[in-house]
Amino acid sequence: MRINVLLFAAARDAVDSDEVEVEVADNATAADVLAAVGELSPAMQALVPYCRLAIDSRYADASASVVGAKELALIPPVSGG
Amino acid sequence: MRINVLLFAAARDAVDSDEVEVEVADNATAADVLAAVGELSPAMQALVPYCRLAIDSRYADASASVVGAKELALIPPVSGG
Amino acid sequence: MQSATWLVQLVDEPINMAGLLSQIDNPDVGAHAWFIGVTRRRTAGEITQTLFYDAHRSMAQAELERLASAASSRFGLRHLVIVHRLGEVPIGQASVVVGCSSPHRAAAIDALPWIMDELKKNVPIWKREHFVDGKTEWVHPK
Amino acid sequence: MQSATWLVQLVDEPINMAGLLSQIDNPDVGAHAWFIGVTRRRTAGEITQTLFYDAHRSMAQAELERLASAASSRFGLRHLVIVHRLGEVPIGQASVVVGCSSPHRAAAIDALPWIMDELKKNVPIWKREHFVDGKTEWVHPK
Repeated sequence: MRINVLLFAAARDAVDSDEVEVEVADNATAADVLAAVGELSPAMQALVPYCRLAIDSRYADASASVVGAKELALIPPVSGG
Repeated sequence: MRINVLLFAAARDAVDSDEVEVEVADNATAADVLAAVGELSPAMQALVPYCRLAIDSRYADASASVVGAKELALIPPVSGG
Repeated sequence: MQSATWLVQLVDEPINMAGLLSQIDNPDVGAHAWFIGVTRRRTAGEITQTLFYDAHRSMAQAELERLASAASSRFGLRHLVIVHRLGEVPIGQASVVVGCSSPHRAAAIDALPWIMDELKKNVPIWKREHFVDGKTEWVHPK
Repeated sequence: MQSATWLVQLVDEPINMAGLLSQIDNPDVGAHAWFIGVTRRRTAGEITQTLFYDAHRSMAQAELERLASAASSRFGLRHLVIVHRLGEVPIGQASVVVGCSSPHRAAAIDALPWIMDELKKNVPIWKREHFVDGKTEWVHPK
């Protein structure tokens, strides 16, 4: 299946877009989505190991299924405050 | 010599006055003044062990001389904040 | 266990700190504590011109709500306010305000660094530093 | 070592907290922290009607100045404000406000409890509690 992933901060800059579409297996997990996003560019490949995936605005474990998710977001290391 | 000592809080209530006069030796120390104040009443005697003497708005050691002091104050346990 | 209330906001304008003060009033608290994070001119020898904050807004709001709930339970807070500003935050202005109240002093004061540590770990907000030499960079947490 | 400034006040009216906020502004600080001690209705099961604070004013001012100087050095504070109210302080109102600013977060937050502990040990101010049952008593420190 093809799914959209929201991008923020350095990840957005890496591909100059606030959203990307990636192809993953129909029973894909968060880890599968992170791997697919990493394939997009060398810069993204370097960044993804430091990122977490959020499913519907909650951090997801690597093994969490993304099937049925309304929103996926790649969350680079945060720096609020 | 006769000297005045300012009183506050429970010490003031103990003798119903904001100042007392006591008689001490001409070379009196802070400890001598505290002892003399303690003689004023049983309530004061009970309170003085918990008090500090301030000479000219600074806490004084027991052995500090009160000769030449402009102001002496009996400082019961404080409870600001 | 007394009930707690909290207020969590993401704002795009200067934070009105004076207007927040009474949000944590309560006759049964003895202590209010506030932390305000402000944009600083100097960072590790470099001169900052300004900062920008970006966020995943809906998720940041949700994470801050979870954090407010967790902090209120953990420290027994009566009221808690967390406001984070997004967009540009010029030097000397507040990017984040945390305020809380509790019956005794230690809980309110101890809650502040814990909340800030959690916020800096988990809330999807990102800071971009603009230096006077023209360089810009996303800030990496230590 | 950067120079520090502090403001110490004993006041007989409600403390204007909003008016104090900007006293600790500085382009080279990244953190402001405030503690506000307020009169609480309930103390160890008893209901407080109101509190009164008495002081040896000139000595309290001098002790607070010494405390402000010591805290500024110890924590590397850039600015520090300590205001204590005297006379009656009704429930929900502030008896004491401490605010400070520093380049980094830990110093400003850590300074608050240290300053409050020192204030409660050494500054000649006394609290008299008035309970709703008519009893009044000078508060004894633990």
